[in-house]
Amino acid sequence: MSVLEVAALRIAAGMREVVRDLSFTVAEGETLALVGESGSGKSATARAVIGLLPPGLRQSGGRIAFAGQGLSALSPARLRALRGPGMGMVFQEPMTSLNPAQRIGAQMEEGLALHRTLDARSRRQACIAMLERVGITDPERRLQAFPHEFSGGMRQRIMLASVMLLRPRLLIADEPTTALDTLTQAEVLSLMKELAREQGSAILLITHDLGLVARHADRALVMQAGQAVEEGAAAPLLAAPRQPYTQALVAALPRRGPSRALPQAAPLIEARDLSVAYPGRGGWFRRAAPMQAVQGVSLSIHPGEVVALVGGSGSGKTTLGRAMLRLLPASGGSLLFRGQDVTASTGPALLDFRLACQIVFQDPYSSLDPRMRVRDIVAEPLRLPAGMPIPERQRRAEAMLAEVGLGGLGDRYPHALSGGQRQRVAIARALVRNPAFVVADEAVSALDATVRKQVIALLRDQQRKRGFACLFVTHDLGVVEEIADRVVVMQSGRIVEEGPRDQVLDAPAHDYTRALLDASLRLPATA
Amino acid sequence: MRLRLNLVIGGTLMGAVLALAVLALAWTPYDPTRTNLRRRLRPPSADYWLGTDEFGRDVASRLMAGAVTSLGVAAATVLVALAIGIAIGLASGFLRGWVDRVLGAVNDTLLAFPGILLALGLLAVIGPSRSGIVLALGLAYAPTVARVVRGSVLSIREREFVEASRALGNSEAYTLLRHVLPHTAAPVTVLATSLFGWVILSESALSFLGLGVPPPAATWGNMLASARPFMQEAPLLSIAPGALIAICLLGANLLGDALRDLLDPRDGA
Amino acid sequence: MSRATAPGPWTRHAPGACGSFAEVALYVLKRLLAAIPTLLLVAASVFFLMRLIPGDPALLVLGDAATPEAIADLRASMGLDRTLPVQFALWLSQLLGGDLGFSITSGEAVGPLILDRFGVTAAIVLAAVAIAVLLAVPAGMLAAWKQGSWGDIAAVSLATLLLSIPSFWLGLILLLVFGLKLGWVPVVGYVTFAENPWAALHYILLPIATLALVEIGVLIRMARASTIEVLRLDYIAHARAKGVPESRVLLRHAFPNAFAPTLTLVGLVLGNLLGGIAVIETVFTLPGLGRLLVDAIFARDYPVIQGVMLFIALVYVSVNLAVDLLYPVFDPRVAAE
Amino acid sequence: QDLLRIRMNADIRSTDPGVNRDANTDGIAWHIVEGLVALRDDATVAQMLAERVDVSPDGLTYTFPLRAGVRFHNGQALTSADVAFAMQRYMRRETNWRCRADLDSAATRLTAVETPDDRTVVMRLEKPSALFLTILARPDCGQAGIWHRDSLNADGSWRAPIGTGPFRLGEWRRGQFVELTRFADYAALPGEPTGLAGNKTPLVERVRFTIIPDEAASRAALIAGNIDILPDARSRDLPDLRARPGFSVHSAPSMDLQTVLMQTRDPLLQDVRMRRAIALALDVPELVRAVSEGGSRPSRSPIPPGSAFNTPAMLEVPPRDLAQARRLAQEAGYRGQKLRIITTRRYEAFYEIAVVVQDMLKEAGIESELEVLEWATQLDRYSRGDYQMMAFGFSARLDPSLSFEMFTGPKATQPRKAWDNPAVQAMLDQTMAEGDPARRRSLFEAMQARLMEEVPIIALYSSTTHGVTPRHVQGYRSWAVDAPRAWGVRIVR
Ligand SMILES: Nc1ncnc2c1ncn2[C@@H]1O[C@H](COP(=O)(O)OP(=O)(O)OP(=O)(O)O)[C@@H](O)[C@H]1O
Ligand SMILES: Nc1ncnc2c1ncn2[C@@H]1O[C@H](COP(=O)(O)OP(=O)(O)OP(=O)(O)O)[C@@H](O)[C@H]1O
Ligand SMILES: [Mg+2]
Ligand SMILES: [Mg+2]
Repeated sequence: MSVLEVAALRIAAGMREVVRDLSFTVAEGETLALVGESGSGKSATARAVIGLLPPGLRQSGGRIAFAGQGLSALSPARLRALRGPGMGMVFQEPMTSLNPAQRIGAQMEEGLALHRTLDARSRRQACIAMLERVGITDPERRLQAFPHEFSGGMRQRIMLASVMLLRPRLLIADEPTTALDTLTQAEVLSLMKELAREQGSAILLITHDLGLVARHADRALVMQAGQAVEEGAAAPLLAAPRQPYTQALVAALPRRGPSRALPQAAPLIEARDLSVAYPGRGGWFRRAAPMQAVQGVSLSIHPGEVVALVGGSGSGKTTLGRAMLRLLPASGGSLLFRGQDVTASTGPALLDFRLACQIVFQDPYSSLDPRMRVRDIVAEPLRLPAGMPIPERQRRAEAMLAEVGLGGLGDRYPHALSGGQRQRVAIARALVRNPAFVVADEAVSALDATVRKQVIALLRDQQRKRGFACLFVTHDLGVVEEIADRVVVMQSGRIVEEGPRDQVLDAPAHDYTRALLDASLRLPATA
Repeated sequence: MRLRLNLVIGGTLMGAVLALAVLALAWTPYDPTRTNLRRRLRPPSADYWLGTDEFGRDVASRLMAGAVTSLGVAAATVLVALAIGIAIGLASGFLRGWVDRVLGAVNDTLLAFPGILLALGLLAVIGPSRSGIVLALGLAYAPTVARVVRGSVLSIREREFVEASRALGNSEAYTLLRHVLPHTAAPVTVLATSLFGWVILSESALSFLGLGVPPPAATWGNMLASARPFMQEAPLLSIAPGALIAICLLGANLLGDALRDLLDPRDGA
Repeated sequence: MSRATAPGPWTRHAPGACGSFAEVALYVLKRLLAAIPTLLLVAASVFFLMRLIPGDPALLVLGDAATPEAIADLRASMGLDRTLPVQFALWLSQLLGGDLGFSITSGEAVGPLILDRFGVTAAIVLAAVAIAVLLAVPAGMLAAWKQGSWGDIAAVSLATLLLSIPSFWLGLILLLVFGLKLGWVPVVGYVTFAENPWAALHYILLPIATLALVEIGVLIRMARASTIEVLRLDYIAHARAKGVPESRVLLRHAFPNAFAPTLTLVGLVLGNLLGGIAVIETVFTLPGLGRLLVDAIFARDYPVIQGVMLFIALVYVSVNLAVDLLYPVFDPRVAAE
Repeated sequence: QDLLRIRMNADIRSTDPGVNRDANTDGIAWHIVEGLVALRDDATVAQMLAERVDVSPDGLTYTFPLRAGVRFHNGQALTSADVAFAMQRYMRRETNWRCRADLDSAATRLTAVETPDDRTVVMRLEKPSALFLTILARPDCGQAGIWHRDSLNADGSWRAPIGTGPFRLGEWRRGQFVELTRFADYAALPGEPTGLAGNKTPLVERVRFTIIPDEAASRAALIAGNIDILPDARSRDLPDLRARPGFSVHSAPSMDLQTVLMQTRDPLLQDVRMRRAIALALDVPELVRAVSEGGSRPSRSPIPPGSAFNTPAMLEVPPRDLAQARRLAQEAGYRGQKLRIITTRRYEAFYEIAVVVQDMLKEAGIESELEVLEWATQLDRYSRGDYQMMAFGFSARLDPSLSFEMFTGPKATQPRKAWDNPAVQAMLDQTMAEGDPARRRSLFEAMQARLMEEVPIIALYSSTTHGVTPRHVQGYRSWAVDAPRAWGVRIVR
């Protein structure tokens, strides 16, 4: 018997339909994955199921039945009674889905108090047991803590604990781990599956990550623009997609590119024993110890080489990347560019260094000034070195835009572009001055799988064509496979492993690298 | 729906007051400072639409002239407050470190001052005049502007395009002016609108205490102040300028709300 | 003259409500020490600014019939014949001894004078803000909860309207209607609470109502805006997804989080009211701190001006400190920083 | 029930008579302490604590036999030693008595206070003075009030007044009120009350002077029954108050002087033709009518109309002559420059005078603008002589010499003086020493003539005091000074 039945669901945002004629069922104990690109209506569907559509969206048709019971017929009170023990929901953003002003004990107990007739003591016991179950140590004391005292992964686990405490028959998880780093992501998802299995809950898992689907889902439903395109058992569906859209999604999964032999040359840029520290918070009486984000890292990058810098969240990747561009001051060690020490250079020397180096940031939205036209953004680097006349700058910018596939879009503002297009603009800006060295800090992490594929291709092509060296910061090993010549693994501010790509990926020497590799989700077919 | 209503009502109110001021520049029924001691405190009539004040001056004409003064003073004050506040806010937000700390201390000092004292002190030193009021109130409100600007600079400077500009080798000054400053426009516009209302209010409050734009020039504030003794026998004298102040404030507040909604990035993008 | 607006004070990091007593005490001490430069700056600028202003207290006392000899005598007895830096140093050293000096017009000790007048002002301001908070915060939250409903539109319109009425004008009209026309409350005067609480209430009713009405406008809007902000967040949806009833969602989940920013505003409002209260005290002829300051300014009573200014600055700092200390109760995240 | 509530526009400065004072302070002081002599309603001097005053023929020795049966509020009998003690304190420089300089000046110098016996006080002057007794009686000198020595602290500083007056000091709550209580053992003079002299029997148990700074609020308080005497209603409120049943208005001419001052050192105004042009441009009767709401008469002399020295010639108002004004201005080289008229809103009359003057000058083609200053600033500018024109008011001077002296003097040493003319100064000095009223009068007439010729100031009028009381208050009268008198007043319900 199915726990959830959705028939001909329609959801409208004003006059626009964002979900059209969607039907599916979730059987007892089953995990159904809802897959699709951003904006395809996955969250809207999930919210409709639990009856909590945000203002602006409304269900304009169709029927949703939980355990055979139509939801639209229920009174608000009955519906409320159903939420929690019937349907539980885990949200995407661990940072905002717990009430910051309430102790987590109180938040966890709340559901129990509402839906079960337990005394305070047994509620507490249940909470403690559950926290223990999700791997929070010292649960008794931690019940008194506030959410901000936990890391993102812990919060997501607490969230999960508080939902599973009520043993819901259906667990709705809307991208429950996208905000977490690879290692934590894997942990939380496995935990979720395990708990669901123990309690016999069905799961409606929403994701745009095919790796997740392959690993955790029984069945999958692929959505595009509010409609179902394809549905079926997860493994066969991914192995042999029938619909072109699904095929495109699958094709977008990263594949290892050929390894290259690069000519020996003197290092282009070299970090020697580089350390970076963030100053501690100042006070009147004492100053907190500085935070050592990068500690004695030595790394050299040769002309034309693509080095991938991987590591867990907070391991110091971004810090190292920025320090190598002198966007952050080094607290120790030195930085050499073409053999020249540039660790502390200023004025013209610094400008020369700046002119030769560039950076592409993770967030395609925030790295572009929203008040400048795309053409001006791309032309801006040409201000320096001074001397190029403005029409010439504009012409070059147009040419560069055409090269990244944005010909004719120069008059637009960033907000009028898609995420992928924006990232192309950022790449064009970085490359227009023909830099010798580019740092790409998670340059594709924020993009949809299909778009990511295209942007990686663009970067790779440009790299091959222009021959700049590149430090590619990422936590996504798939990307590494596609583009890197060499891999550097960081953990807590130090380099723990370094070597040619194939060697590091196929025969990891360090435990941490192995853990990273295990956690990264790759389709069985390509693994 | 609410947004448009705010815009329409706020715009209409402000527009009407503005139109009144523009008209007053060209024409008023009578000379607003012309006294006529034989016609003091007349009730409204066909000749004097809103009656006359204690010097026999035409109230309607004075209200119109008052619109010019009040709006002019408010606009100039807002500009002064913005100029000072933006400079301080930009500097302390962007440079941080000791600059921020020093400016923060000065700012806190100014905020801890009752505006009246600041205004009085400056007015007495500069001499009571429109420019005195403008400078005094401008200084009094600059810290508020500085705080808002600093706040938005702090959030903008964390955005990556600022860092990108640096990475391009652009100087700090260029980055500040080209990439940071324009982004304070939205919060500052909203603030400026509210500020406009507050300044009109403050100017009238200062006039009420006898420190405002010096008479016989008409401002709503000093009209209200001089009407106060006649509250009972000529209530219209106090009601009319008070109502105009309220209308102006309401307009500014509604416009401010509308602008806030318009410029909210959540709905804008 | 509300200068209150958007973001909170320049810096904000307080020890948690959960911090130990010693931690909190240390923090309070630190904050008060940190305020010393500000207070000194206030003191110095007031001192020298006031002396830049033309006008001579001796002349004011003696009036139009003052002879040069009489003025010189009086100035000497007021201690105004010494050079400015000497006067400032003297005043500062007195201040360190906890002595604010004596009014040069009335000869009263400034410290007790300020405390005496502050009673009236504090009673009015605190009562007004308390009433405003009690009425406006629930109203604003309900409006946010029913965003877009007629009730919401009515609340916002009312708030905007209240916000747009000059307080002194409102005060005058209230005085006219309730004092003169209806005769419900006395028109002038003041009795302290110690003397006769019931009568005292009558005297400060209208001033409180005036201030409260205006602040209600500010606070409704603030409470509504921050509640709307909070209601958009996932944890509200999470609470609802747990089947929590709406009343509890509002009270337990939305309120504490929405109240935190409002609290900051309340702090600012309190500070500003202290500065801007002079107008209200003038309208209602109350012997409060604002009136004392304005009168002292008009009389060039330097010790009183300096004392009041310093006191107001201190109150401003303390109120913001209190807000900061209270803040973690509503938003424990702040404590972490 | 037996509480009389009187409006006071500001708090008093102290209870120390004539020392740390202003008009309100004087007004409280004269209920508590009395001097040897006191002023009558017409500003002449009468005996008070002195039985009478005997002046020696050479005018140098004043003998004051004290009245019998006068007691201080603490029950002690008044003796000549008390008088000497108080006078010595007044004459010490550190005391800062308002009138010490007046009794130590070229015109009047007190050289000795003697007490030949318990009941007699003798005072000696360096040379004869027409002003001596007036100074002793002046309210702003605290009437040289006599208080018991227990009014001082052990260290000689002032504590609280223990006087002989009809009321004793009750409670002074700063910023709120000053309360006086009836002195049961008051030794009243027979007859009627007049000025600060005559029969001053207190008829109410308590008098409370309630501080209400605001004019409108004061009137409201009167109407609402929160006060019993409004001693200084604004003239513009009178029509309304008169129309109300149950209120009576008590008007009395006052001895102050409202003027327009002109700086005779100003490049433009130093030309007497320009000053005359300005005077001619003003329609003084119209101006006075407007500003005082018809309550006061114009007067072009500094000597107030109520004074015995005011002659019909002084009341004569030259008619307005716009054509002549234009011509004179033209001759003086006036070419449309803007004159600056300083005024303040602290005193409504100053402001109104300035507004009307500006308007009237405009009709004569003389442009001007107002500089509205805060009072402290205006006073500062006045005392430095830093003005072109100024609407200004002088408080009551109770002697005609002083009425001229208040604006006459050398600018070099006293920049505040408007009229700097050595010849006039000599005449003024003469009036101060001259004992014969007829000779004084002719001197004043001569000075008045020169004043009208040289126009350093334009005297406009002396104002009128309007006290208002509800019907249940009986026996209240306004007088030449704004501050009220609570003796002789009773409440009848
Ligand atoms: N509150 C809302 N008001 C109006 N339109 C909305 C609202 N929320 C979402 N939409 C629109 O509905 C559509 C579907 O949104 P939904 O959030 O369900 O997408 P999604 O598949 O979950 O995407 P993502 O992977 O980015 O979370 C989108 O076009 C979105 O713009
Ligand atoms: N501005 C800062 N001030 C203080 N500490 C910082 C700052 N920025 C980063 N850190 C700390 O430095 C460490 C390294 O941070 P970094 O951003 O380099 O990590 P990362 O490897 O890029 O992580 P992610 O994958 O999450 O981007 C982290 O512990 C982080 O908390
Ligand atoms: Mg979604
Ligand atoms: Mg990073």
